[in-house]
Amino acid sequence: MNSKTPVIQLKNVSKTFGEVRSLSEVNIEIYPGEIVGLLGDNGAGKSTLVKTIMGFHQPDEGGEIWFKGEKINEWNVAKARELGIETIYQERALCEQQPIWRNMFMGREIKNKFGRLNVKQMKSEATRLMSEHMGFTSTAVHPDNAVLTMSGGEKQGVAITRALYFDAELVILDEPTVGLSLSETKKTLDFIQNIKKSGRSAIFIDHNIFHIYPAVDRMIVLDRGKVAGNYKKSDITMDELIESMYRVARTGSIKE
Amino acid sequence: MNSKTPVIQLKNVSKTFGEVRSLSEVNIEIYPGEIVGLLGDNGAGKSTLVKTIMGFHQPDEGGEIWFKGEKINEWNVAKARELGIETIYQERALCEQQPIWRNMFMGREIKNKFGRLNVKQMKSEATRLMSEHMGFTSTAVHPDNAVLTMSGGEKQGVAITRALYFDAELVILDEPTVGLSLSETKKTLDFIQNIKKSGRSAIFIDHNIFHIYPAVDRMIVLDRGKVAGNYKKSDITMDELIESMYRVARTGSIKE
Amino acid sequence: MSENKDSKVKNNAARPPSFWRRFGMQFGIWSVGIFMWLIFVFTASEAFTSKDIYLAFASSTPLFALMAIPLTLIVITGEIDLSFPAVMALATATFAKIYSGTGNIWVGFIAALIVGTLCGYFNGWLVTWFGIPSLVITIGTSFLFRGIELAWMNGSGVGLTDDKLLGVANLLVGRSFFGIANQFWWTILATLILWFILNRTQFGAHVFLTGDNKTSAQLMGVNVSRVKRRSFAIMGFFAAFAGLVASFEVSYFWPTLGEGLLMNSIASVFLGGTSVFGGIGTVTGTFVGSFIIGAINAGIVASGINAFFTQVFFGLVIILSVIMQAVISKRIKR
Amino acid sequence: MSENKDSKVKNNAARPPSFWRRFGMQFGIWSVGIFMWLIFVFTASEAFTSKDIYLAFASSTPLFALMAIPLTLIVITGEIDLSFPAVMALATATFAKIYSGTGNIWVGFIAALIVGTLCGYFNGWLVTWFGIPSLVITIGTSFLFRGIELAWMNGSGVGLTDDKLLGVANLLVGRSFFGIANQFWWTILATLILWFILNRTQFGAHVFLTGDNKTSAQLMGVNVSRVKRRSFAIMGFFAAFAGLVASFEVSYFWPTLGEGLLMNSIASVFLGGTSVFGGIGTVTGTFVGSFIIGAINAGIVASGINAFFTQVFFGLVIILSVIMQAVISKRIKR
Amino acid sequence: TTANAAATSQWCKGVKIAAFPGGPQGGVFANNVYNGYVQAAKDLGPTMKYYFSDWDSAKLVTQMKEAVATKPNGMAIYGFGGPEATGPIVDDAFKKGIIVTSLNSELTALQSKYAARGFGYVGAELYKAGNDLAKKVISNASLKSGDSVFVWGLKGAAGDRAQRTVGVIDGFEKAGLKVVYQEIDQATNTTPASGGPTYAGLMAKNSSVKAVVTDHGGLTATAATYMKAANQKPGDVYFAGFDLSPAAVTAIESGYLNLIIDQQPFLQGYLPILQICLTKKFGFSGLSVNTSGGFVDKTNVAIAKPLAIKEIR
Ligand SMILES: Nc1ncnc2c1ncn2[C@@H]1O[C@H](COP(=O)(O)OP(=O)(O)OP(=O)(O)O)[C@@H](O)[C@H]1O
Ligand SMILES: Nc1ncnc2c1ncn2[C@@H]1O[C@H](COP(=O)(O)OP(=O)(O)OP(=O)(O)O)[C@@H](O)[C@H]1O
Ligand SMILES: [Mg+2]
Ligand SMILES: [Mg+2]
Repeated sequence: MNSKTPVIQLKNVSKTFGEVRSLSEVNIEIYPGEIVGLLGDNGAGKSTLVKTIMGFHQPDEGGEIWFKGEKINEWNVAKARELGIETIYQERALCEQQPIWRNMFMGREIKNKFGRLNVKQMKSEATRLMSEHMGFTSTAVHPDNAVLTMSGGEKQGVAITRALYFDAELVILDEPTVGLSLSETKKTLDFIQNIKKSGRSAIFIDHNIFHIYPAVDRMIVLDRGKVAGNYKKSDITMDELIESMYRVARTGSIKE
Repeated sequence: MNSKTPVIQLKNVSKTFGEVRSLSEVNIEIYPGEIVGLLGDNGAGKSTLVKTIMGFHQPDEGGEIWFKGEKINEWNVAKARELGIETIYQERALCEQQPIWRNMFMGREIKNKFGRLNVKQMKSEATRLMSEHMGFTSTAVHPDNAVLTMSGGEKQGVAITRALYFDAELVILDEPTVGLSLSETKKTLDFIQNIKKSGRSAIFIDHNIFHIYPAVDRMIVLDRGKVAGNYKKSDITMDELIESMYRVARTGSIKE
Repeated sequence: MSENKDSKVKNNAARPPSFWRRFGMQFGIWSVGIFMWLIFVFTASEAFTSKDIYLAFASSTPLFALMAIPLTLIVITGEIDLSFPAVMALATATFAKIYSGTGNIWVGFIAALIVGTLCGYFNGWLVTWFGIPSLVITIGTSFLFRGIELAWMNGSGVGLTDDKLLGVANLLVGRSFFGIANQFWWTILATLILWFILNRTQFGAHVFLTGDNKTSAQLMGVNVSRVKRRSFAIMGFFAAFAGLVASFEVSYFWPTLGEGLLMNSIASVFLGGTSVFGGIGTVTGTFVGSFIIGAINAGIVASGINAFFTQVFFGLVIILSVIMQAVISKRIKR
Repeated sequence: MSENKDSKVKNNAARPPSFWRRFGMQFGIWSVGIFMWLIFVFTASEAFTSKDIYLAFASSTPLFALMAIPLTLIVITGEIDLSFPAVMALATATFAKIYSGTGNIWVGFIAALIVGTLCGYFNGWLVTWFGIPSLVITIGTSFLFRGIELAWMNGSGVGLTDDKLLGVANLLVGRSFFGIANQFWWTILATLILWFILNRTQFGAHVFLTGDNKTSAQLMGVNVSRVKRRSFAIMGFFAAFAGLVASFEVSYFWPTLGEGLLMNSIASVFLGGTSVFGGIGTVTGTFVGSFIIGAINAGIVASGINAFFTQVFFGLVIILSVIMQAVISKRIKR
Repeated sequence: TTANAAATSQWCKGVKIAAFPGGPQGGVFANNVYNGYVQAAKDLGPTMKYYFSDWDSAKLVTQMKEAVATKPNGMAIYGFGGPEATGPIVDDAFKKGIIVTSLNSELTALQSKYAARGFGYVGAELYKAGNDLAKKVISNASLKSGDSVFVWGLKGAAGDRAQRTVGVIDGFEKAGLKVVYQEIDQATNTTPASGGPTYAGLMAKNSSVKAVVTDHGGLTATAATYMKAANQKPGDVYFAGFDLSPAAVTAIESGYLNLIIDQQPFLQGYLPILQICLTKKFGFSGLSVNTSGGFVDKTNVAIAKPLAIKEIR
């Protein structure tokens, strides 16, 4: 495991929407086997950063994205996923009128070499995943059911399970535990530990420092589009971190 | 303050969607000045319960809703809001292409006695509320801005602020702190305390027992559509509660 | 901490959206309009520098503008109406029948407006009661209304040249100031009224909310079904009025009245910047859009393009206008 | 704990949606179809108990069914196409011109299909590149394509009775088994092919995702623009094919070809249960919907309802069918 | 309509006829043909079924097939489906014993094949009617070679319908006139008042135009509106067109419209029904009747007026 080359590296990435500059000159790298926590107030630009990494947003002129040491020019979501980046988006990214199995394999459908979809396999895989990875308490989890009829937490379950299925090099979780019950939250946090154990990387976004701190190796704090701090866990205690988060919120600066 | 008559009372309320029975024979009452926590796993029926109280869903035959001691027959959202029930929905209930001010006064627009809308007042009120109640870190909070361009947490802020504006007798908060930062979460919890102080009531739904327990007077646990437990805070410690929640999740029953 | 919050608000939060961002949509359609006008002034200067052509626009564009304007409301609620040409005809038939039966103009006039409103309300009821998309159901009601009208009139038209009708004819389609047709003023009035309804009444606010996100609106207590029914009723009312205007304009009621106006009205609404997906739109945009649509054909033929090439250019102008409108609005928004 | 989870899954989670819930949509349209057929069998028994009328349907319904079926894909992606009648004409004009120029049937045939596909692709490109709603832009391209065709043909038609054309005419519109017109078999084939594309290819899966929630689909790496462009291209291809079929059926190419088919095709798609809002739809539903639409007109006239009342009844039948379809689907879903 | 059903013995009772008025329900021209059918049905007593084809040849052909499938005794069809498409259907119909006769546009080959079995024709020759009108306009307005005329027509229309426009254009061009041609657009076609700006724009560009011919009953009747839109007074151009209608009568009276040629569509409906009845009952062969009637202008408009209002003429 060569931890010298980052799995993903952003150089000077900015992103502007109209008059709003959501990211400004962000430099970030994630190394193999590393779990990085991303913290920041509402509107700090965390989700924008995630979507830029995924190629959903194109960075402004001058920003560069490097994957495993290679500069990538035509970056898009399909390519990112193919290279092994999976994301659980904050907005879940589900197609709610579609059955669970279609959502599970959205964008990466199983097909045979002639391009014919293997619907049967997708359904059975979906059933397996849903019952193995997420234990549902309601009756609405047959793979043919539309996502529409599921509860908020169940939907989140689909989005999480989907990201697990494809053994990704880098998993990005944008507030994944939102709306999950205690036991499901625990499962998700366990899952993050498994990523690390298997030598893969993750970016973990959450508002709950109690969730983030125990799970990660390193924390990056975003404030109004800028990287305001970057701590190894060994360098900062949870209390110091909370203290410094409040400070950022108050003064906009990490330093006293 | 007559705490004998509940602000709202559900008698035998069930709700069935197709083959899914989301609520079955729920009996609940909320007294004035009381903060009630509603707990339960994903899909337990918490949001369905809230929407039934609001009159968005009609309960199945046989269920009754009583407001301040009177049985209410033609229950609908507009009526519920008029009588003084405000809800922060889990799905936020925003119209994203519309400007903030329209969202703020959605369904309860300010108008003069001839029915002419007072757009100016709505805008200035919206500005005041947004800056007083929620401190935004981005630039996208002019009342004329579309909600669309705001971050997840900012949107939630709009939904919360809206519920605060109308001095409601009963405020229902369905996972309100989801996606909020530490400091915003604290504000929301403070707000719940203020409701209690002013003698009004609240129903507070959250997955985070650490949020719920300190804030409430009483806790109701839902499990697969049924009321599985109903505790005064004085009767149960937080640890016992967590223990019993796990038990419900495992066995479907609150009792050992 | 609170003073800090305030200063933050001052620094970051009080910035209003830019002028372009706020008026982008209107700006888009106005610039398309002016741009097209300039082109025609150059390519068809004989026509476009004399006032005659503008008087002609003022008299013919209202025939569909009067319906495009209320149609904007329906489109903002996320629905569409394809039946209004038939409503136009059915309401005018009501006028013709009642007038020839009773000899009373005003009873006929009011009855026509009522029939139009009811037809619209019926559409709205079908849409909201059964939850059927309006695009589908109004194809059906269009046949129904047209069929009733044809069966009632037995397919024949009626002349409206009776001397007793002169008064109402003058009111609706007479010429006033500088020879401008009255229907132009009616269109202006309709624009103003519907602007007020849309932007300064609770009903109007709910029109936007309904089209933007029906479920959210319902969760907040908006009666979206009622909003839709009323929007359709308003449409029916104006269709009836437009039917009378169009018939008095040619002093004859053709039983096929309105058939060719559907596309023009719809195109005006969309060209005017109203979103097909609902939630966004302006009546002033539609007003400008109508006059653009109304001018294209005349502009092209006056530029010396004749015969079948007119259609090629008509298509090109629509495509380019829509593209310009889309590009300008998008540029402005970011 | 895990054994508990499993048992829970067994108790609550493995229940599939009921039969009604899964096939509700198809069931709705089939029952509407059968119900209507029964009515016609009783009210117009002479016509509807002899095989002639069914042979007539088999030859005339494909003229629009062949376009309604691919239109289903476009509607599922959340778009619409109003220009396909013009594409039909332009593609057939290409065939006529190339055939009369070179005398080579197959070159003309292939060229027509290519032109149709390109027209469709052009629509898709406009829609996705500029982000313009297809309802608006295809009104424009409809004029453009029709205008080009009319200008090219100078407004005149061409006979297709040449002996050399007999082969292709037989292939497209000849009569086979029991006198059933070949275009019926072509329609069946088109239904099968598009069913496969929609339900058994990645492109088809993406058609559903695109129409359901564009942003979600994009976030998961679906190239929604490409999906839309391809759907429009498929539409164009079939429009061209339908243009040839319709022209050979009457052995003449009229420059107005296709004008009356727009509403029929659109109504078939929606009657077939495809959602106007995208994300939901079936080609088999559209197939049945086409035959219902095709039968209504003939059925009403054959029932002895005369003249102007036919439109009233046509409207009523459409309204009632759509309502039935909506009610049945809703009932089944809950 | 005027006839009194009791006055005639309905000797054609029990005969089933499928009749094609051609255009849309309530449309100009089509409605006059329809009125002719209705009158004939009242007088003679056959059972009628009507198929309205919206001037759409594909639709006409489809409907003819469906009509044959219902096995009537007779069919009165338009010719605008074209001989290629109509031929096989007529063959099939006669095979099944259905008497077919045609109206409005001729199907010469079929007529000669089946005349003995009742296939007749009632109508005006469209090309000739157009040509005649052009000639009459030239003489009435004393136009000379090199003068400009504006023809607003439907050259792209389906079937035989276009032939009248072509006839007008040929008539003018043969006399050396310069023709400015414009195709009637969709909105104007169905709501003639929409065409004002188009007319005004065209007149502004081609100010030397001396005469206008509109090949469309609706537009012809709207002459006054167009001329006012272009700021023209009665007589500024010589305005001529087709088809008598109440509105056209008014336009002639007001002086804006100068000349109309009428092909008496009522007869084109009445006579084919009579033809079918005669053939069915008495075996008469097909008759060929030319209805291209006369010109109507200020001098004779008073006679036509009452009939026009009832849509008989
Ligand atoms: N409109 C609906 N149609 C069909 N089923 C529904 C509908 N709304 C909710 N359900 C079902 O009802 C059950 C309860 O859902 P609900 O949203 O009330 O759960 P919840 O307790 O709020 O869960 P969460 O914590 O995940 O938000 C779920 O199984 C869901 O599938
Ligand atoms: N598509 C967009 N168009 C315009 N502005 C946008 C867009 N997406 C995000 N923004 C703006 O960018 C800023 C950052 O948003 P982002 O969603 O990245 O924040 P976040 O850190 O994820 O916040 P939260 O914790 O609330 O989810 C916000 O101010 C938002 O208004
Ligand atoms: Mg975010
Ligand atoms: Mg919930």
